[in-house]
Amino acid sequence: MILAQFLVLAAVLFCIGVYGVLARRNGVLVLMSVELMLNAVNINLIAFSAYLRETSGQVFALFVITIAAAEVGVGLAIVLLIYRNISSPDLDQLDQMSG
Amino acid sequence: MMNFAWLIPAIPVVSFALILFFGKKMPRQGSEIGIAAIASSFVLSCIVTVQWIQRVDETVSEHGLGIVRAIGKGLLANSEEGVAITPVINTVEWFRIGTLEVAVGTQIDGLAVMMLFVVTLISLLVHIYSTSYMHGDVRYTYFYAALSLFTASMLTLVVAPNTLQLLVGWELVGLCSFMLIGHWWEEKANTNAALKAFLTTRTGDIGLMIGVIVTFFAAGQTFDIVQINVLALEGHGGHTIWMVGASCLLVGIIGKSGQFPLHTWLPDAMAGPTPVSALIHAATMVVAGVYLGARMYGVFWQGFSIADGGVNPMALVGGITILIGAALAFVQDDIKKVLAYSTISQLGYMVMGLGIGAWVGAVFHLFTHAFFKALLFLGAGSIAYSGTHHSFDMKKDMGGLRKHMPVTFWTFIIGSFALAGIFPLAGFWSKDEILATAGQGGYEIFMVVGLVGAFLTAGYMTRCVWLSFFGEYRGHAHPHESPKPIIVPLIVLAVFSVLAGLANASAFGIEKFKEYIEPHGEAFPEVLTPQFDVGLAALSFAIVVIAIGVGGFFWVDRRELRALKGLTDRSGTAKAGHSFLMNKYYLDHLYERGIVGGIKGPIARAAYWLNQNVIDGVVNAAGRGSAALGRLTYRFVDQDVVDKAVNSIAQETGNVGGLLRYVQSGRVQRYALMLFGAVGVLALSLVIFS
Amino acid sequence: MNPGWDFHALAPLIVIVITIVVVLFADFFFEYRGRFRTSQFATFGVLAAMVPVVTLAVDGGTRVMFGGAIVVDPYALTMQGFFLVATYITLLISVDYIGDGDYYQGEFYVLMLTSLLGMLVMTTARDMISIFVALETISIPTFVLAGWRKHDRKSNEASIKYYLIGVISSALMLYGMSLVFGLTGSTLLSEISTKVASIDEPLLIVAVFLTLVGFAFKVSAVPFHFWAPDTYEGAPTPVTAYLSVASKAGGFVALLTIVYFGFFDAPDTWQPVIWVLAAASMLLGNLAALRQTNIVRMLAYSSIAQGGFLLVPFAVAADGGAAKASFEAVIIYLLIYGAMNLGAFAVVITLARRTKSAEIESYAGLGSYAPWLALLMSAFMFSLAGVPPFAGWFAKFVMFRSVLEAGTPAATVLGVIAAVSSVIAFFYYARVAREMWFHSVREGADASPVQMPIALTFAMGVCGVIVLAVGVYPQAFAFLGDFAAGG
Amino acid sequence: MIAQNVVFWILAVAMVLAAIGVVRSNNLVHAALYLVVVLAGSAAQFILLAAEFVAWVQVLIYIGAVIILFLFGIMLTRAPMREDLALDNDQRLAAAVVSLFLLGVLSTLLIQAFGDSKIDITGPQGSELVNNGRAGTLAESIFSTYVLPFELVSILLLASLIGAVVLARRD
Amino acid sequence: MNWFQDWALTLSIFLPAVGMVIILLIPRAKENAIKLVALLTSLVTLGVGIGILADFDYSNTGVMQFRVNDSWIDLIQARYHLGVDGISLPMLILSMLVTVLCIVYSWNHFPEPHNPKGLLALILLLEVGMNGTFLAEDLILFFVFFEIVLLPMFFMIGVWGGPNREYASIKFFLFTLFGSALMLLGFLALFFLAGTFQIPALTAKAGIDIAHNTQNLIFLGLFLGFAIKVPMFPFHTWLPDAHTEAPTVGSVLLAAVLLKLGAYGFIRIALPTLPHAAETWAPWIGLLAVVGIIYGALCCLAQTDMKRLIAFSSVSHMGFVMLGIATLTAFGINAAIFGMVAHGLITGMLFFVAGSVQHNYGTRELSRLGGLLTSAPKMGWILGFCVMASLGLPGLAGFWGEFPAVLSAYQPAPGLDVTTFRIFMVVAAVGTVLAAGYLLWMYQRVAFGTPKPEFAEAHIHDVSKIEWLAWSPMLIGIVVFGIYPEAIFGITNGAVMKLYGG
Repeated sequence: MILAQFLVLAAVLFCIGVYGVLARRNGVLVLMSVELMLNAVNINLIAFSAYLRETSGQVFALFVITIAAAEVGVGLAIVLLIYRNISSPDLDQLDQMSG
Repeated sequence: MMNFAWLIPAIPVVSFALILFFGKKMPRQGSEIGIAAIASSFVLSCIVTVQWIQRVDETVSEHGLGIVRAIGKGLLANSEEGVAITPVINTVEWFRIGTLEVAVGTQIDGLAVMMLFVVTLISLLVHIYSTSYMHGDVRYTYFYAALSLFTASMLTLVVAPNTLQLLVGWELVGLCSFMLIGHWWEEKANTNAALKAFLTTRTGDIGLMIGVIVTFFAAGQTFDIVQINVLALEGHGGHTIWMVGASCLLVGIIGKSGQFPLHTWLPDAMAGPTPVSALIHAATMVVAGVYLGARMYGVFWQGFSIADGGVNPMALVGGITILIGAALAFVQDDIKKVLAYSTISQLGYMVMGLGIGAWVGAVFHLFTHAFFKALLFLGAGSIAYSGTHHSFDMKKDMGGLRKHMPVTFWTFIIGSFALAGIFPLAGFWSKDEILATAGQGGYEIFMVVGLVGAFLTAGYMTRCVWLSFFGEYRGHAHPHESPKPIIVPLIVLAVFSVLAGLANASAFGIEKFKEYIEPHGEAFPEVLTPQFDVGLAALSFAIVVIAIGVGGFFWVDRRELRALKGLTDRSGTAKAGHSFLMNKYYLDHLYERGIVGGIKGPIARAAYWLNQNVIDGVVNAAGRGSAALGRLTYRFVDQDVVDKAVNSIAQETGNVGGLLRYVQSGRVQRYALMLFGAVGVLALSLVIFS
Repeated sequence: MNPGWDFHALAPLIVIVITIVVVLFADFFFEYRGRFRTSQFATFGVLAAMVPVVTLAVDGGTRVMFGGAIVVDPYALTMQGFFLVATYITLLISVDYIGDGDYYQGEFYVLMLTSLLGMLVMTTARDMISIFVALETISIPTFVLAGWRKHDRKSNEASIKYYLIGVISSALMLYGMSLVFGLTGSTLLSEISTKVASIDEPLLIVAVFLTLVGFAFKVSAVPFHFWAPDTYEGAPTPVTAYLSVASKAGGFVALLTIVYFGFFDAPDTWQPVIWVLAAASMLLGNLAALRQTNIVRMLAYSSIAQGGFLLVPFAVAADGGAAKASFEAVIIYLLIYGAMNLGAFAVVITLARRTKSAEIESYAGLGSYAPWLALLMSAFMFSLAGVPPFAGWFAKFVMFRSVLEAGTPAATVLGVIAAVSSVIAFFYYARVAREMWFHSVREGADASPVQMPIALTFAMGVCGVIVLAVGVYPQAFAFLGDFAAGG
Repeated sequence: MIAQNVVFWILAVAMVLAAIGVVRSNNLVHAALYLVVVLAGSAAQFILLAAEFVAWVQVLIYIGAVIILFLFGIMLTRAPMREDLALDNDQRLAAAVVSLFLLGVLSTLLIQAFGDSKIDITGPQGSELVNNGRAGTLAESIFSTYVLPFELVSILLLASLIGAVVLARRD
Repeated sequence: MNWFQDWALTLSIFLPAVGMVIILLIPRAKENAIKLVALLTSLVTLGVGIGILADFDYSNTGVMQFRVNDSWIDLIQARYHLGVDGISLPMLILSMLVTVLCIVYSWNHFPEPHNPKGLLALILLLEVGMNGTFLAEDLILFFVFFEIVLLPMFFMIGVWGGPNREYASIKFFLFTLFGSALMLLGFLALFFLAGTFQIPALTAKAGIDIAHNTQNLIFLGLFLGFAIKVPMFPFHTWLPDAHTEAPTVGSVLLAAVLLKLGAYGFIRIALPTLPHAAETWAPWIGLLAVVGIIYGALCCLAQTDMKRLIAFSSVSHMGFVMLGIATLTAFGINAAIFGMVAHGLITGMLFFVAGSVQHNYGTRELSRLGGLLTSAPKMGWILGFCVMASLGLPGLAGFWGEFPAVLSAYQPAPGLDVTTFRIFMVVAAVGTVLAAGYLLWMYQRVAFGTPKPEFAEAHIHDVSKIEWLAWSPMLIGIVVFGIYPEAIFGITNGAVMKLYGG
């Protein structure tokens, strides 16, 4: 296996995540897209870890996974909060402040 | 006493302060302080004068030249064993800049004592005169304060041992002139005149200022007048720089002494009280320019190569001024204006005199002119005070005053004769001295100018005297003789007008003026001492007499005939008489269009027109023009360009701030889009550009 | 297995952790009315944490732990001190705000202290994983805090914007970090620094760039600033103050650490990025601030611009002999910025309690009815503008000093941009002062004296004193900068 | 080696397709399920790279917890469990351009940098690799070098929990 | 007097600050207490100044006396370094004196909105900055004091100014801020190239280690900073606005002291530390100076507002000061310092009178004024006196700033083009006539004539006791320095010779 195939896969997932973050209006879906991006990072880390034979990459990935969980938790709470207030999970309705 | 000469200007300074602060509380509102102070200064001046004469005598006799002196003829200056009679200079350090020490003090020499005498004497007389003339004036006290300040300033100028002190005095007399011209400042015309006087002279002062600077550096960084003169005569540093210096100083003279083309302020300055006109604008301040010329004669001598003859700027300016001043005097109806133009013309004599090397003549003329011109002005004031109810219009409000005001009349006649140059009055001798020098020093053309000037002078004075004192009274007041404070100064001045000329009556071999006043030494050039020329004297005398005759004939006859004509009209027209009258009228026309008319009519009018519209116009337009230029500069440069540039920068930054707000749309995913876009672009460009 | 625990070195962290636990439990046990005590515990804990910081500083030296992943050195201590004080002042200005509104109190302090904990760790972290975790620990609680006014739609909006931009920034950062790890083979900065110079891959540039993105977000550098104005405006004002000072400083500390201890020897990778960020932040921040009518929003842009000024020393750090000067400049600037910005927010909060408005116009005539408040606010504004005798001048001064110390053309251009921007900045700072002093009270506005709660007054006073004292005697902070830079 | 490559490519294609499904699906629940596919694929890739422990953590935390969270989120926001055409906003095109651009830049650079780097998972090196992926090795690393962030994460998780509760709580 | 030697300068800077703090602590309602504290503070400060005058060693005016040199900001090697020599002494005393007089004048002339506490506190703060700038011997210290001056003036204009006050205050601040930003860059560059912020050390080095082009660049920065403050054409546009809008005491302080900070900066810092660059730039400074003389005068002629006219006259007058400086000769610099003092007294007085005129008439429109000599003769005379002094009448102080400056342009320092400077000299001399023109023209319209009908019935207060108290020291100063210029030259000359004697 060559390293680059993992890296490119990760890049593709990352960029799909980017697309999702940009193009999805539903808050939950945006969060899912973010997870795609973070997952890409993990693939990178593990691939490099294998390539370099260096454990710290995997440790890093573990931390990323954990913190991603925390982020999602908070993120969903925020989406839920917004939903409570405006009865919609759509992000583009939130433009009260600008300028 | 000469070491304490500083007291002479100091006393009027004290007097000024006293009058300013306590004048109003004094029984005579401060005038007594002024008179007392000036009187003391006068006495001190006399003492100094006497001491100076003694000093000259002693110096000369010490060198055993007493006998030679008796013969006179300037042997002292030319003598191999020439004795330098050094001026008495007393100075204290004034201030120090860099390595330069500037002193302040007094320089007493012939020229200074002469000026001290003249200034204090005339000032004293004017003080006395004014107690009556200005009686009851709204600003009587202030008037005396200003007179004191003026006298102090003028004396400071006169005794100045260096150009800086001279400059100080020079400007201060200008200030006093301004204050006194604008004495009745409620009237716009008066304040305009005051402004004009100040600004015009100050324009000339640019020249003086630069001249002082140039001579300062030309003489190796010194303001010391003696040293400047010495180095100038040596031609230290080359001729050119002295020429520049002299030219600049000449501009100063032109401004202060009312020379062409900056003379226009002087007639306007007549808006001030008449005693002021007599003191400042006839006898003393306006001659400051001439005094400067005489004081820094070495500079002019070197700068204009006066010894070479021909034409030089100084003589030229003086010559032109003689003619235009005299011509303009013909068409004035205001007696003070006549005298003002006359003053201009006479100052022209002095400047021309300096320009042609007639130092003694010029200074002597300054001396004599001070008396008779002051006399004439005070006479005019006397007329206005007692004869015309404060009018100076000869045609409307005067005529026939000789019967009502005999003392005024006779003194005025003496003054006029002295001015015209009737032998043996003062003006004759001084004018003759200048003309003789011109003739003998290679300046023949200026001699002719001088003679023409003499002719014109006599002419306009005849007209002036005639219109004022002869014929019928045309005014609406009750003319009577003036009170004593006015009369006495007139008489004193008349006496001086008669006798002053004898101080240097070269025809009689009296050359006191040359002996005591002319400096001797390395600071002074070897000026030509003219031989008394009987022919020239006779010629000039003749010209004067003819002028008086012609003028007198014209005006006298005209008046008489007009009276006659009225008579015939009343008696019902006699034919024979009529043709005679007609003839007379032809003659009148002839005169009018010929000799007198030629002067009075086209030439004088043209000159006047030129004066009012071109020269004065230029002066006024310079004022208006700079105001207009100021407005333009302000509106278009300052407010539009400079200021707007600044403001528009501020505005533009504000607009950009608004533009940038579009980016901040408020939608989070738009933000994210821009964020990722920026990341992509930045990443790519970083890779490409590194 | 001895991981090298040094409890003295970790004492500040431990104190904060204990405080978190205490506050959490206190919140359970107190009745609603007694909840305000949680704030007292929190503030006390923060102050208590200062003690070990001081003792460590007095002790001196550098304590390396966990294989070099954690280092407690003067730099870390200085910044820990800063974070503690900044948080302390933020707590002071929060007390009345949180107490008056119907907000969760204990939780608020727990989150704030957690964030503080992240900052404290950040100062000591010398490893990408620790930095990442610390950064997230700073951020995640603040995502929640920004939405603390749960029923306020603006607050919700503030929270989600902050959260989303934050999360994608961390994703980008993590992606970058993964690449850095791949290229250098380590997450330890000390090891990275030995290798970066020899790596000649364009990918490294992108890797470093992406790594910096996360910090750029945190310091709201343009173009990663979009969240800041909206979030600042919508979030509870004390939280905004916290975000604009402590949280932002956390980003700068991360940046300092990673630049100085990691990538320093490969300046090509980070200098251009930071140059662009600095220039863009200064220009855009200042220009956008000109148009703001809301004071908080104006302060948001102002802090973006200030962030730009703070980035300037980074951008020139590797040029000439500017390394130390730049390091000092960042530290000193941060310290001063913290005091003046917190002060400004304290005044804003004090006034908002009264006017219920954050419009700059509502400040009209403040000078006539609350002169001291107006005086303080003016001092903070002019300090931010960099006008002596207020401390801001010295911050700008050290910034310019580093620029000139570098002396390269790029540095010079940046210096000129900084100079021009500071002049532009004066407009909007002065606008507040003008409104307060030059205008009279608006029709119908309440002009009775403003009520000043003790905590807020104390906070404002402390900031004011610092701003003035440091302005007059800058050595007070210059000393700290020098200390942090290693003497 | 070939076998592993085949597995990789199969997984990769599935992951990419599923990822596209996440961002293109018109059904929220489907999107969540697609995400499960991606995450599970990743776990498989991890195993392929001998990162055994991480793979299990991935499965446990991501699939076991995060996806559940998402599903709860979907339910709580009362999202329709069916096709919803309004799930995308109006900047799809721009989003696509930006993400493709980013992909282009990244993949070019990645291939340029690591185009010929091989991951050797056979032989002695392979066993080292496998060892590295073991929980014990990772634990050693975490509890020596990364103990402080580890402790910090625990507090962070607590704080996130508290924060999420405060926000999500109905009051 | 050792104690005094050590503390005099510190006291003269910080006493006003103490006074300000005390004022801030007094409740606003206790106006008399506030006024009293302000007056006492400024008087005590002036007392310290007089003490310095008395204790000053006049035989060594070139030596920095009363020196204080303590550490301040070690990190950047900036020191709390103060000293007074013959150049700074007159400026220091001027600043102290004018402050006292402004406070006296304010006694019953508080502008609207009525807030003596604020105004007096600002005046004292201003004094801190002014005194400090004149005493600082360290560039950074100088910079800080230079900047401290901005704030009080900004507020003075903005709070108590005329209708256009906001614009004027912002403009004032931005201009000077911009200038000082560049100046600071110059200072820093000097530091990096010469290694010190200490002015004496920099002066001693005279920039010898610095490449000529770099020197020129640094000088440009300093030049802009100082030139804006002076202000020289074309950086002057803030001045008319600031002056016109500022309250009377603000205008007076601005004219009397603040404008001097820039020129002082040239004399103290820019020229001695970078003599070679100064030589390169001197013709340009001279050019801008004479353009300013003429330009300011022309703008004066276009004014319809008395204060604005006086403001533009400052541009013109400071042109003479700058011309003197541009010659780089001892003569010119002496003249410049004298000019600064004279301009401070004279223009300060003019603004005082303009303020009182406005106080009385409620307008400064020249077209509406007239007959001041009739309505309030004393004030009219004082105005006339100041006009005369301002137009450079010998015997009054204005002359000694103007004439020697023009004179020095005839022969500038070696290395400067003589022809260029002689042209400047002539242009400057023409400027003196324009000065006479606009000033007399203003005087004619304000004082001469009869009062306009709208004010014919109005009761115009003549000079009040307070005004006499505030004005007479300045009037006396104008006369004394005019008659006895050695009073200034004697102090400055030694110091100037030391710096520019070569």
